[in-house]
Amino acid sequence: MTGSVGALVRGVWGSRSGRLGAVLSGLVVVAAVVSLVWTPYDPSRVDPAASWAPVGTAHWFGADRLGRDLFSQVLVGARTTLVVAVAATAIAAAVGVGLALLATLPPRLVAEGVAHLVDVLLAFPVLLLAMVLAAVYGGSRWTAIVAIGVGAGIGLGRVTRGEVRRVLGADYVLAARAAGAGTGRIVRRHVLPNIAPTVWVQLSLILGLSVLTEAALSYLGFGTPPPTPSWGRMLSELQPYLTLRPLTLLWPGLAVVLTVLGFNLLGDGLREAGDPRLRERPAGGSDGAPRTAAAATTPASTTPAPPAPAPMAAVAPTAGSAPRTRLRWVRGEGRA
Amino acid sequence: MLGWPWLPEWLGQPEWLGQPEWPERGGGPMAVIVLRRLGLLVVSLFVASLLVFALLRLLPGDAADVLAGTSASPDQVLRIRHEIGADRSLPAQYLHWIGGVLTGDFGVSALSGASVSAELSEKLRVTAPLVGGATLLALAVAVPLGILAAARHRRASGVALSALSQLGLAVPAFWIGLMLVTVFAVDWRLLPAGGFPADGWADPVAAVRALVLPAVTLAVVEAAVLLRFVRSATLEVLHADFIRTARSKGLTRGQALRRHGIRNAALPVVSMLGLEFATLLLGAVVVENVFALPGLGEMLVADIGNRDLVKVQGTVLLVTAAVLVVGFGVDLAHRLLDPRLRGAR
Amino acid sequence: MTAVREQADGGATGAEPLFEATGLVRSYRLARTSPFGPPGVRHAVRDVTLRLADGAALGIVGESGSGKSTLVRLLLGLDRPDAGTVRYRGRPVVAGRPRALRWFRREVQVVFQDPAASLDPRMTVGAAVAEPLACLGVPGDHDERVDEVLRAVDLDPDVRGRYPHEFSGGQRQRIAIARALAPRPRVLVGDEPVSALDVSVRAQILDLLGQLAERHRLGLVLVSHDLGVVARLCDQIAVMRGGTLVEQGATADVLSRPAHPYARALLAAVPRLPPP
Amino acid sequence: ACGSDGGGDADGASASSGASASTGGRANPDATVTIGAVLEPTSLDITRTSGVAPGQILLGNVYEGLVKRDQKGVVSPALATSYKISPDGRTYTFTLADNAAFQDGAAVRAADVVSSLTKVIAPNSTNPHASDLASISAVASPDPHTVVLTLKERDSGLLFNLTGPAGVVVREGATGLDGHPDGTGPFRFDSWRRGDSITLVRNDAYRGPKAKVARVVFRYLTAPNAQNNAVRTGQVDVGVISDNDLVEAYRGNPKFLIAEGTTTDKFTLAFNQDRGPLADARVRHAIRQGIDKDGLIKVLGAGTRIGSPVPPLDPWYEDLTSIDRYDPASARRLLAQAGHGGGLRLGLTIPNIYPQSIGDYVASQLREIGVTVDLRRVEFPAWLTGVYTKHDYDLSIVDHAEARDLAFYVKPGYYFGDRSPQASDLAKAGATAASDADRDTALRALARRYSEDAIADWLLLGKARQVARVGVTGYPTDNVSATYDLSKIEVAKS
Amino acid sequence: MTTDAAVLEVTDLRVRLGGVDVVDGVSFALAAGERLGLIGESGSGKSLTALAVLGLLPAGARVTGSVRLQGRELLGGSDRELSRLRGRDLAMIFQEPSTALNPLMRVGRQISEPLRLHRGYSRQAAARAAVELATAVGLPDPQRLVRSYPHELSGGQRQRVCIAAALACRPALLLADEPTTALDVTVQAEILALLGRLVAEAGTALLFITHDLAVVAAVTRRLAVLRRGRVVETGATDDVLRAPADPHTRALLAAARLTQWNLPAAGSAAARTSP
Ligand SMILES: Nc1ncnc2c1ncn2[C@@H]1O[C@H](COP(=O)(O)OP(=O)(O)OP(=O)(O)O)[C@@H](O)[C@H]1O
Ligand SMILES: Nc1ncnc2c1ncn2[C@@H]1O[C@H](COP(=O)(O)OP(=O)(O)OP(=O)(O)O)[C@@H](O)[C@H]1O
Ligand SMILES: [Mg+2]
Ligand SMILES: [Mg+2]
Repeated sequence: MTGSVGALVRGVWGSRSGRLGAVLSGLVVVAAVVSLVWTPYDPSRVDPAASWAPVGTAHWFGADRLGRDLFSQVLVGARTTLVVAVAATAIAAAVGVGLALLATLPPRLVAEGVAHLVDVLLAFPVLLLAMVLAAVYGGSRWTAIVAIGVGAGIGLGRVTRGEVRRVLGADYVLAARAAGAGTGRIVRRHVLPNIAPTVWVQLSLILGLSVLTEAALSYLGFGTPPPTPSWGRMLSELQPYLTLRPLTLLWPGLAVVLTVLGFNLLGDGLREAGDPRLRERPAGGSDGAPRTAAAATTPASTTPAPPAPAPMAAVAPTAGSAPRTRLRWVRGEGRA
Repeated sequence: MLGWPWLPEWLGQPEWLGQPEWPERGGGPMAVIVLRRLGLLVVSLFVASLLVFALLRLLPGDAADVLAGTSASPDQVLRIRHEIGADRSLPAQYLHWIGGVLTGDFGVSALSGASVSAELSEKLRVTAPLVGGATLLALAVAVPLGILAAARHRRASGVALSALSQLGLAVPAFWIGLMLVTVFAVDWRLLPAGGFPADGWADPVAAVRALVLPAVTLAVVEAAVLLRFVRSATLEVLHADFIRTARSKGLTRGQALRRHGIRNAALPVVSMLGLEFATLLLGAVVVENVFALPGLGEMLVADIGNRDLVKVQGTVLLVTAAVLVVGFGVDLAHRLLDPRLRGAR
Repeated sequence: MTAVREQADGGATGAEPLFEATGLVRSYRLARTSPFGPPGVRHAVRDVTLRLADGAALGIVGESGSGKSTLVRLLLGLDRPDAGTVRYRGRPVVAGRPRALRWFRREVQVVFQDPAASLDPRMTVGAAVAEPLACLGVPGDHDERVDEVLRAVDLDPDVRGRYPHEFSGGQRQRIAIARALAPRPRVLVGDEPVSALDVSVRAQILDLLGQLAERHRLGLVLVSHDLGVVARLCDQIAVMRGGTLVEQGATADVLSRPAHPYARALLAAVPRLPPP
Repeated sequence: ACGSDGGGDADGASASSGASASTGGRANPDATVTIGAVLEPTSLDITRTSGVAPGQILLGNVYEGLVKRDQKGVVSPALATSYKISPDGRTYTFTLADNAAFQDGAAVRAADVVSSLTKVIAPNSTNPHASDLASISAVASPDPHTVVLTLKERDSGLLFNLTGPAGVVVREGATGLDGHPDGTGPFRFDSWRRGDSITLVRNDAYRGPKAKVARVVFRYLTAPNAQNNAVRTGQVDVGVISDNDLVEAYRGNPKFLIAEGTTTDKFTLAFNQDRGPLADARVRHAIRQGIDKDGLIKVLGAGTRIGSPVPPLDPWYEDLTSIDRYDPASARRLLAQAGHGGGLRLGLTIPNIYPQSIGDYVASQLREIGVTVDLRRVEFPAWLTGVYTKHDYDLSIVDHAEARDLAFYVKPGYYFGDRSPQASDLAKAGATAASDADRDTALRALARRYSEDAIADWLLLGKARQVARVGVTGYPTDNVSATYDLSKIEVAKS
Repeated sequence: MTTDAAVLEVTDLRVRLGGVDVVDGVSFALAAGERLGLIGESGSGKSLTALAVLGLLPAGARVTGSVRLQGRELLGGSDRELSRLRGRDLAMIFQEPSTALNPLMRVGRQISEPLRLHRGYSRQAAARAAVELATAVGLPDPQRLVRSYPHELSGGQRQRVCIAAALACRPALLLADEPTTALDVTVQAEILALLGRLVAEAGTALLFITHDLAVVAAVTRRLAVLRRGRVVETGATDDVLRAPADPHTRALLAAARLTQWNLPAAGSAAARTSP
């Protein structure tokens, strides 16, 4: 895995969307870090004299009705957003991968039960969980994090389940079993590394989703509570003044949009850099591009073959060349 | 949004749709498939009902507190609690509720004593057209544009469409709603800013006008998701071997796409739609709150606030059931569209 | 089993058999054909009995879907037969906990068809080759052994840190073979080990397998749909069709005087080069 | 016909008040008026539902009691044409109007009144307002036109309380009051689209002056934004807009009128005196002195400073704002004296139905005097259970919206916690006072007691602000959240 | 070779993909009814040559040179012009029959699609023609089979469907790109026989691509050996296979012979097991 992380980073940076995504996400991180050491004002300090202060040198982004500095709020909001997004994503990763493993590994009865449970949970409104958690534990950042994390984790579990299943069905897992590997080793050494690219892509998208969901929860009053500044809450507090003071809403709105865009683009970059399909069929060598075996894909039976992958031979690259470009732009998003 | 717009494109393919890896076991004649899926649906609904019930019992405070307010005495609260049945044991409450649900009776609201079924059906008259309309709108926009974006993926127009859909995914739905209200309702006075006619669908024009902006709001985000999906499904198909075969027979690029591509590309999109349905319903909650629409979502938020648990249970079960049933329908549609899953023999 | 030729040659039946499979049956459940009828069944392997003497080479040929891979999985204890037993040196081989089969795995190793698929793309060559050593708790210096087997398959030990995708198909199959050799097995099972390879590479790999078998006195079980491949390496041959062995015997006998009509058809269908 | 009867007098600050204007005789009797409201009732069964929301729509419009009150709190006869109070103040004799009828046509009989009131005071009553009438021991009707209430003891607040939801007269044996409120007032209940609106129509058989519009729709718009948009786009004729900035945007707009009035919405910062640092009066005083109420009113843009739970309209009002005046230095000193010089950490629980800015403001102010506040926004039911019932809190902010609720605070087990016996005595004296003057004296002293004991801090008294389309007149402007008198609303012919 | 009667004349064909000339100056010609084998190792440019002739190179490919079909230049023609020729005057069979067919369309329609497109057949006429064509390629129970979906057929049957569709309009030129690589030997033998028969009947010129020398020997009289995008050797099949001139061809041939079991030559194994 370690060897491919560098390649992944290079790959992300190499793709246009990946680079833009990395820059935008980087900006958020910088804002969050800066807010730890410096903000122009205490973001939650009320100053009646500065109520609705205009954009200017005193308040770069202006001030809200209570006279709180919007720039400071946006800056600290980046931190809140990152904490919520990262923590929720971490929970999602644990829940998702855990569920995916449970739903695929034996015993089969448990696996099928979990698989179905995931399907039911997928139909279950996350919002309800958020509201219940907020009601039970008092709307705190953590209730939003847990709700988003669990909700997204279920979705991730669904997606990852397929991936895990693909890996478990791969020949190299069979080979590992023939080599004497137990379930634990197969999960650690084969499954996790091989689902990682997909999971990373998903997680980067979940990052963006968490930001949006936090905003929506805050809008409904179940999100990050005061006094912690959060973009979602800023939006919901400021939205009555949309027509009166549109500029004040611009900042948190822009922050949300750019952040989500950044995370999503990062996901696209990750996908381009580590497309699961590309990854599985890497460049063939000069002395024998792998052919999809005659026998393997054409059973004489009437097996309804699931859409078989494109035959390799037709697009096998020359020795040592980069991965085939054809599949690249088939899967890649936003490529020219 | 509060759903899964990040579902990867390949999730639409049947092998990812919760079927056993060996196709034979998931196949069989339609009747078998339908029966098996129906059985699964019933189990799922039962599990969902248990989940809803259990989750809601975690809530602090109950409807008796709300009914009693601040001026009632403690023993009055106890009396009220008894009157609405909130002091019965949990299994008894569950059985009472689920027993009613099985006969189509979702119980009565603890607060108002009104029939939950009646209210649900009334709210559905707002939410169902909203979600349905948004879906149609999103499809109407996303399908042609997605195909266009795929067909022109190397040209500026295709890239622009992709970028636009990226942007659509990044903007909070309620924000879009607020913008639309400001422009179309407040500034231009073209459409109502919110609410629904007091007499419901008695005046269809008024009702439709009330739903236009909310549906558009919901559709914008959905269209962004779908566009990406349609685009990659189409791209995928465009490079499928059978398209090359079709072109080797003399079909032009457009003909090949129309005759062979679209149906194949539709498969993952249909599955996607099913999975997106949950997202749409959740989006509806937010949008209904933005537009003060008396729909299911708006009611859900209010009911949780009031601890009207019987109503919340009913609503959530209905929503979950809707998602599951749509998933069921999509699965069947998928099997109808795809002869490989029909198990003809 | 009616067409199975009585074993005249002592090669496979002599002394104590190393590998012995008796009455193997494996079927897969299929979808129901009617809502209330019983589910259908596909008999992938039905009543297969096989023996392999120490140091012998057995080839199994058959068309696609004839049950070759299923048979291999059963022989390797990677799948449980519905009926029948597999014994190795007299001890039963039963699929189950990996720990319980360690003794067996140290002696029997496998090479699969597609080296691109049977090597984990995210595992370095070194780790892949060392995997059986680690899993089976083989004593000794694993690093050294990895170098040794890589050299044995004509690869530079320096390749250890690289990933499978950096290699050609033939090289990858060498890596897979090196992995199989690492724990010093006595039997090597190959499930179509060369079908995924180009003609020129195919010959190299076959040569390599032949050499290794000879040098290490390896028993070979070679599954293929290509008669030529089997004919080159195996002294025993078994022809499989529809889950059963329709013909079995010494390679030379079967190839020169096929008894079963299917074996005859198979032989006739093979395209031939004009003689030089 | 001028709709004004004094009650609609506008607050002087407003440019003009809808209530005092008139359509000059060009009223449209077939008009529909849509009123934007905020808090939708959970049920229309007024005998079973707590809070002010059902009363806002139904009291005086659909239901009537024996007596009614105007916006200033002045009590006058309603279903009773007259009433007599015995000299000992323990017997109230009401004479019923003889032409009163329920909206389904049945005449109002004394038995209806008796059954209504008896249900409220019954020992197993589930009427959440039962305590309003707790002093009544018996209800009787010696003849079909007379109802006699016998009291356990003198109750100076009884008449006022009879004007509230506890005193409404419903038909004997009536059921399904949630779906079919059937009263005697000038409007009939028409329909309720839950989550959206409630529609009333004119009761043409009303015995008194008929309502001047055919239909009234209460449209519930919780988000300030939605309410504002509805007013701006004419979806509602009269809307409640409390946000200052939004109201100001209408100023100078010839199409709209801003009506400002008083309320009994007392935003109260409660101290849990049963536990922790707030048991110490010095800490409570410090907190009161640490919050600049004028600043809060300034940033909110509206509100009145009060020094006790008594709004200026109540007869026993006294300006107590000088007690614990804003003085952060003194506040810090007091905290230091109480041993919290190194800082103090307190939880503040607020139901999430109130504007966030209030909590933010208080937290920000308290931080300046060294009190760190952990804000907890909860749903109202969770507040009821956690704070109100279980007393699990340090600080809490709630809007005590009920009118004349001074005596509530001495109820045993009230969530404020421990208080002086003096206060109970004063409350009792006020309730059983023989004359209004005695009552006022006692209650005035009680309010001062509360404030001096710092049992709570009164952040502000809310202001009622409505924006109405020009052409709609006669809507009430004061106390609009507890009752909303529709009888004088009229709409000019367009 | 370049006679006026040539059906196909490829001159100095170059295909540039990703900065590499993957086809690097290939020239050959095919007379009517002639069969030419194109062999070479994997990646030598066989498929791209065929696709270049067909005008269906992957996007991004730059192609130069000349491809003349019955004297008509194909390179540089518009998609619309080429569409009129594809399926009518030249057709192609691909390697992987399992993915070459549209999984959602009944095979009958896929067989008769060229007829409807180029010959304007009505729906009914096309349906009848599909059954005839299915019969011609030896599909069992053609009436029922044309109503099946591709997944219901075996690999060999699918390839027969592809052949039927390709030959529907009796094209002057058929390009077959490893049409049997994905099939079992027994099935391969049948398909090769079928292909040979049909091409002969229709008088179609055949460009047969394979990497299997034995197969090419069975099908063609003349062959061209491709390596790294260049033709390294051409000639009569028998001559080339018997006495290859090019060292690369020789190596290829040697490798192929290794797995030829010209009896009784299974000697190596026997030798090994002897003690
Ligand atoms: N779409 C593509 N993009 C980039 N390079 C390609 C593409 N298709 C083929 N190539 C390259 O062109 C060269 C020739 O490929 P081609 O498919 O013609 O080989 P081939 O001889 O048919 O091989 P095989 O026997 O494996 O089918 C190869 O090196 C391959 O990598
Ligand atoms: N997991 C499974 N579930 C159901 N049927 C299966 C399964 N695995 C194999 N089969 C079926 O069993 C039969 C034998 O399969 P097997 O893979 O053993 O054949 P094979 O001889 O190895 O073929 P090939 O040459 O294609 O590899 C086939 O008909 C196949 O479709
Ligand atoms: Mg196999
Ligand atoms: Mg090729």
